[in-house]
Amino acid sequence: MNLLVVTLAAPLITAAIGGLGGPRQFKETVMIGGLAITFGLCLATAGRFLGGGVPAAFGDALRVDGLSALVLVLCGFVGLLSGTYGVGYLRRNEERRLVTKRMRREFFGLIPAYVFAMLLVSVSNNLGILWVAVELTTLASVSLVTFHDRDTSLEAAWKFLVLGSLGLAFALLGTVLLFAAGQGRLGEGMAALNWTRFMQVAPQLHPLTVRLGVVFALIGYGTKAGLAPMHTWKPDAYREAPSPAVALMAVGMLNGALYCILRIHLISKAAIGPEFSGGLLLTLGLLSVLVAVPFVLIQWNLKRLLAYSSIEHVGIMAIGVGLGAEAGVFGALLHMTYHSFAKPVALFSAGTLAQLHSSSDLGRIQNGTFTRTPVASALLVLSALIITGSPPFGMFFSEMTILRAGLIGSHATATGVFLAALSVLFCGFVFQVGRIVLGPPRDPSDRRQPLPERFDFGMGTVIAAALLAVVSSFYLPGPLMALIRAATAVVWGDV
Amino acid sequence: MKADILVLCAAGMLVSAYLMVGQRALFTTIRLYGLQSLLLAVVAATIAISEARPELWVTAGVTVALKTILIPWFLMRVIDRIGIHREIEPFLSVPASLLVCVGLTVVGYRVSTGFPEGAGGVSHHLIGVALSLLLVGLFLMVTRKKAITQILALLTVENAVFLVAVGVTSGMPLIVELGISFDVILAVLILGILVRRIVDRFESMDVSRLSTLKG
Amino acid sequence: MNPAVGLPIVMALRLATLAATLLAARRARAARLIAFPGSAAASVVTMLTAVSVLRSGSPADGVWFVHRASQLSLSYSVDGLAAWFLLVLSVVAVPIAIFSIGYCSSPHFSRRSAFIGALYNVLLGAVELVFVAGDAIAFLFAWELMTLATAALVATEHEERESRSAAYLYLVMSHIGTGCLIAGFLALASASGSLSFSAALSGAVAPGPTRHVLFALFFLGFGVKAGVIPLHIWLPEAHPAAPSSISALMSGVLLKTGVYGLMRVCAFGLGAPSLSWGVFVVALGGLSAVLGVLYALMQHDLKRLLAYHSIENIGIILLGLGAAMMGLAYGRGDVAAIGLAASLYHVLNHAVFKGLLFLGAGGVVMATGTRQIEQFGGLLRRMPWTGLFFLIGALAISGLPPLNGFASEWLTFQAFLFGFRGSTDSLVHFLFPLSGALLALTTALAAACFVKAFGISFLALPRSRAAGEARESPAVMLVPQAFLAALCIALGLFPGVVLQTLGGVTTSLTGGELQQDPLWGGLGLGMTSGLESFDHLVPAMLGAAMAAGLAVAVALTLRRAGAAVRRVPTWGCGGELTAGHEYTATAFSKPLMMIFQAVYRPTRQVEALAEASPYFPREVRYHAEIEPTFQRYVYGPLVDRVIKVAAGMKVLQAGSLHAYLAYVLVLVVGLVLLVWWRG
Amino acid sequence: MPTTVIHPALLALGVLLQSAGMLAVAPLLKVAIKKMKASLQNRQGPPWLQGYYDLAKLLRKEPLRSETASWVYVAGPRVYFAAAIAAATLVPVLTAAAPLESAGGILLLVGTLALGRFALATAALDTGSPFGGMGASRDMTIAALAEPALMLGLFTSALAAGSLNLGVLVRGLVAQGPSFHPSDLLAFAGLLIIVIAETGRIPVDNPATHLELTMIHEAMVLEYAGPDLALVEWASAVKELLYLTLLVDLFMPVGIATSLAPGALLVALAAWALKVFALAVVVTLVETTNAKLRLFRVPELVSVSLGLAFLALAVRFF
Repeated sequence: MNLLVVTLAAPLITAAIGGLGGPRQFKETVMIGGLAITFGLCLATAGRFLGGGVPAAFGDALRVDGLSALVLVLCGFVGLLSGTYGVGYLRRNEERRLVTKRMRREFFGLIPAYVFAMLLVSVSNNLGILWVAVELTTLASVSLVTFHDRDTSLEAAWKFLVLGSLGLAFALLGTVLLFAAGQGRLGEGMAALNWTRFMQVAPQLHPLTVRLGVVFALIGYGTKAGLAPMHTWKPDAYREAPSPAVALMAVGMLNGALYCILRIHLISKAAIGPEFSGGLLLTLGLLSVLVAVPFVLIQWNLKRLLAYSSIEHVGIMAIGVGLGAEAGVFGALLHMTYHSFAKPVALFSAGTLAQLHSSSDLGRIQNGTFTRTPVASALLVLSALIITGSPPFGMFFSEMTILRAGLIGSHATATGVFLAALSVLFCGFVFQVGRIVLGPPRDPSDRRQPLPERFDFGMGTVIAAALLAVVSSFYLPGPLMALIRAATAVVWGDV
Repeated sequence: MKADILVLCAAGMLVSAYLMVGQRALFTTIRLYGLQSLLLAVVAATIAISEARPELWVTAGVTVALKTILIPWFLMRVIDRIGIHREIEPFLSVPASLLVCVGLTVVGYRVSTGFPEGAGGVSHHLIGVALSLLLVGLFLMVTRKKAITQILALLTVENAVFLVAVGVTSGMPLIVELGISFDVILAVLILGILVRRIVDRFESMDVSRLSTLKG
Repeated sequence: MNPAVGLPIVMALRLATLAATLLAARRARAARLIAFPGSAAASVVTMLTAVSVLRSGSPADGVWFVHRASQLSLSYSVDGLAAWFLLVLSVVAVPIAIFSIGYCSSPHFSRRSAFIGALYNVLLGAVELVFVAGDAIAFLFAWELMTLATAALVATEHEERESRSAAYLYLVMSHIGTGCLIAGFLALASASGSLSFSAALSGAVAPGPTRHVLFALFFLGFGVKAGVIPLHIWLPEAHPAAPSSISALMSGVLLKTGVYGLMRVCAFGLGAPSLSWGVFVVALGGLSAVLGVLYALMQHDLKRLLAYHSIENIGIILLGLGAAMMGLAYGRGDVAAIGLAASLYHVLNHAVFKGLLFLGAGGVVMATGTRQIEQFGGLLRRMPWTGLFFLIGALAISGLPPLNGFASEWLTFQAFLFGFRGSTDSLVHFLFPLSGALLALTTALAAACFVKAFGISFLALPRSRAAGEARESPAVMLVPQAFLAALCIALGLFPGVVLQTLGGVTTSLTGGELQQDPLWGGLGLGMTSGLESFDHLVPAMLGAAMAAGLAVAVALTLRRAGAAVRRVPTWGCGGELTAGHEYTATAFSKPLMMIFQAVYRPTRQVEALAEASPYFPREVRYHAEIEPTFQRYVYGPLVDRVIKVAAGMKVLQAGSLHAYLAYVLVLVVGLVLLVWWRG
Repeated sequence: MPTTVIHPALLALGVLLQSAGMLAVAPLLKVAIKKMKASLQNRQGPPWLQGYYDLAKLLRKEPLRSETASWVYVAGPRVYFAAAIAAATLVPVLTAAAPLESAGGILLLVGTLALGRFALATAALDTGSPFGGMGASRDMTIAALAEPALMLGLFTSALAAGSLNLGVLVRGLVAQGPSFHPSDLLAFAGLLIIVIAETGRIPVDNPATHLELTMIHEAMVLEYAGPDLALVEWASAVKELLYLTLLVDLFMPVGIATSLAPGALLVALAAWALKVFALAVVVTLVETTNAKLRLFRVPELVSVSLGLAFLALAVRFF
């Protein structure tokens, strides 16, 4: 059987078994086992790609090149991480008897399904299948957003689905317009929509149709990535969904949407040169970083704070690509890798803290968590430092590379605004995290005491992930570096 | 001859969108959507005949089955279950909305002039209509407060996209076409379920009431 | 010990100590005994490295660590200037480390010893990296790490509100500064093509407005860290909040990283400094000096008083540096050499005597449990050694001969004198004497402030029970203070030795030859600006004359041996003299507050509590407040506006789905029109 | 060109001679001023040797020490005395060279006097009595205001001669010969005000009173008795003589000896005595014609002096 097909089949089977039923113990082992196998298969696929082969399936509809190999590995990694943490997360809720049968079925079914959709996005060469895969992720995450079935989660789900579907309609229109720009030169049948075919035919595409198609495609996939001004659904969805699902959305969906944006950007670059789509990406990226600033300064919820952080990070990646220098592209992809390592740690520690203090609202988590729940608070501070790009950790280097690319590419003002926003975001972040972590311990008479901290399975995963994030800042394994360089070659050089 | 039918159907779709903007009763809005989907099917059929593309017949069939019959039936059942038949006062008065729609149509059309003449000199008209339909659909989404109307506006936008897909490129690859239709239907089903849960929880379909998550 | 060998050893030692401290985190005593001696050992190695580079005069560079992922390499290059600052760091870091062993054993900090010990090592490592950084990325890496470590240390007692807000204010201001630095360095790197300092800071930057923008960016970035007015407001909050041994390190060394940056980049990195830069630095230096000491006079919290004095001394350092920059602008390398020598000398002196004063203050705060001078009194009897060392520190900071403060201020005056003589420009003829007068005023006010600080805290009757029962600090805290006090005296008496070591540094940076006429083998130094005569400073001569005078005085007042001096109660105008009759710190600085009202704009409340008739009040309460001008008129409105804008922007996410859809509609229409317009 | 290094032994002898001389003459100056004030008030004033009698009496008295005081109280007067003597050896008196001229020049002179003042003020605080605190606070305030004007005044002449070394300065003025520059008058007036402030004369401080409202220097030494008081009195006398000599050197260098020949020394002594006496007359006239200023009027006086000094600088160099 084709390796690629097996990689995609694994999460699907896990979802099917998980979703059906059976005792909790069995479901947990199936989920973690399935996702572990999936991650292993992703590594194997990437290994084969690095070994020179080009894994493909269904007549090149699914094809793995440098960029997709990198996104595949990162999504597989996040899938495994979210799965294992999810088990711990659910166990903790089970103890407090908050989990209904529906929740359990949805949880064990939808998370592997979501992983499947993400992997499908990262390997699809055919723009049609790409669109269908992104649609699947949206539908899979709707019920994850309504997991806790509160009033606000319904509202968040509605906004998520309406904005998501609208975005996808634009993405579809973009794909169709790109197809129309080929005016029949793309050939017949399924293969006509293959990205590789578009790249061969790119110079003959009709420029105006391509320009319009790129606009709609970037708005569409930008909505899924959370680029401003289409980002409004993200803070609401992140607050309502359970932390493991949020990690999947924050990293998997972000990487997947960025993958689509890069594919479209490459077609546009080949057809009408990088200025148009590069400029659009740069503008939307800057807008995203700037939009995140006021909401980080004044924020009432920990998970929404992390939502604005991922809006900021997708903005940074878009700026990196939009700056139109090789260092910028390399910085963006490196930033994506570090973000995939660091963001889950932040979300998991925030989730654990919220669970222990039974609320993720900054007002309700009385300050002084450091004294009552030291490990979770320490992890939150550590992850806050990582994702704000403080020096000893990797993101500092990737942001430096992007900034340097900005100045070489004579985008001085854009880089200046970007730098100012980064500084203010750091200050806002540190203030919000400092506000709840530091301070005198809550007086024992207050009845809302946080749960005692136990070193359970969930906490173990978070600590392991944190260790991994810290180590990755200094030492990235050889093959991963090769993947990043291959992806840069795809995005920057001609394929 | 073929060009006239295509332009006529496309214009018909745009007119149905305009009527939607002016309409207050939900049932009539759903019926207008059904009409719009029917015209889309006719466009698909005419191109199938003129371009001798047998797979377009499948597209036309699917459009009729799903979008003209299944979705309106499903939405009407949802409204019956809920029992709310009238649309409440939209943000913008009807004359003002229509003026904005005209403006959006002008924008859509201006952009389409640059497009290449497709088979039989039709495509730049079709793109112009499709873009206008898309912008009107989006405008409808912005101004209307009822959840069902927002779904219909979203479906109008989908119809505009399918109009481009069928009219300009004489058909996308069939499998992709089917996959996309299937996803759209799935989205509508989930939206419908969500509407019923929202109505159970909030006793009203007024989406503008859903604004507690701020900042 | 050349840097190629020395620096890796230092970093290895620091990492090993850090690891060991974290391992022993549970047992506070063990953690203390690992962390601080370990860091002291590492500082000794740094000192040896620095001395070897200073003596050999040959810079050494190499690569630390290549960040494989992003191919950004962190390299180091140790030249004269870096070696001098490394020397300053290690000379102060060793005594502070030993002092901390005692200081952290106090019940207040003992459970946090591991935290303070570990971060102390990280901080020192980061500062060492800053001084030896060879390229922009290594510099920014170490700079940011230093900021984070300092902020964490300031927030050690995070139960108190003010240490949290102090740490946060420090973090925000330093970070905005770092933002400017990143912009500046990257702009430099793109102008000169490479990130390494040797290329970027070789002055190859294109002339014209970009240079001035770069200078402004770098000055803002480094000025925040150096605590120059008006970027100083974090300093009087952060220093008192940190544990005293850390405040000593912050005042002694961390402010110097800002000065190092100003020297390395603003003064000698952007090509020949233009005249306006020099004038700007002198002006800000003078302003910081005078305002620093004026605000210090009004402080009654011992550590805040010392913090404001740090601002004053940074001002003096900048005066010397500004004179050097103006010298360079006129092409007078020798005047620049003297100015730079004066400011580098004062960098060392300030580190030593400020470190001594803060350690003394730490001992006093630990003994009495409060920082308010009004509560102290009579501590000299309870804590004789701390009192003596604090007095020596006070004499040094007030710039009184024969101690080290006087030597560097003498050199700064010489720089102004030679600068004045050397040029015919009317601006110099106006600015240099004015700066001289400002420096004189600052020194005199510093003397007044330290008479108050020492006199009110250590002399006469204790004003509170805590001061009455204070116990002398343990030996482990007194020995470092003794070492620093001895260093103050030695640096004061042997300026010639210091100037010889500085000769190499100043020549390499300013190109001007430091004509020296060392007198009596380093006991004295001679400076000239190339004119006829040498001006000499031989504090040892004055020391001898004073000793002779003292001998005469003691001889005159010698009684028959054995006759004990009669102890009589002090004259209390007939009544029995109590602590209440004593002059308070507020009263002592009242005349100066009245005279400098324009600067302080004081507000005062006087409450007379009287029962029978208003003319016979039982009790009068007096409370005076000076106006925090910078907070109220510069930073307050700025922060409020930022919050107001942020609150205003919040309406963007006001929950209405329709608004969100409208954003998308506007974007689509906009982009479609853009496509049509560009089509 | 590096100056010839004087042999340390010769240096020590010079220091001994000059300090002994200044110590001897100082009480005479104090009495001279008292006698002149008395004659202006149609009184006879104390006998010429009264200064020495007072010192002798005080030295024989029994020393007292306050219970609250520590060793700082004892060290204060002694350091004050030593500082005064050390400063005295920095200023050229009879010859155009001072024994310790190359020790640091004008800055060291100002620094040494400041050291003396610091010691006395700290010691005053040690007694714990409000008078000590008040005296110390006022004295340090006035000193803080006076120092910039003093520095600027001295700077003017130093900038003209190109060196802060008093010996070099005086030798330059002598070599230049008697010349008059308008800036000298301005600088002299400015410095005279500062000298009056530093030595605690009438417009700024009232040396002859114990009324707490008006005394500054006296308040600091209120607690001292016996030998300690003698040291303080003697030191302030030396300081006053030192200031007047400084004024003489900077502005009226005529008659100062340029060689060690006995004849030249005698002429120098006579010239120096005459000039100092003339200045004493000026000080006395100022003292008798003015009333004591309120403490918060003193800054205005000092700013006048600062203005004069700056004007002198401007006239000469701009």
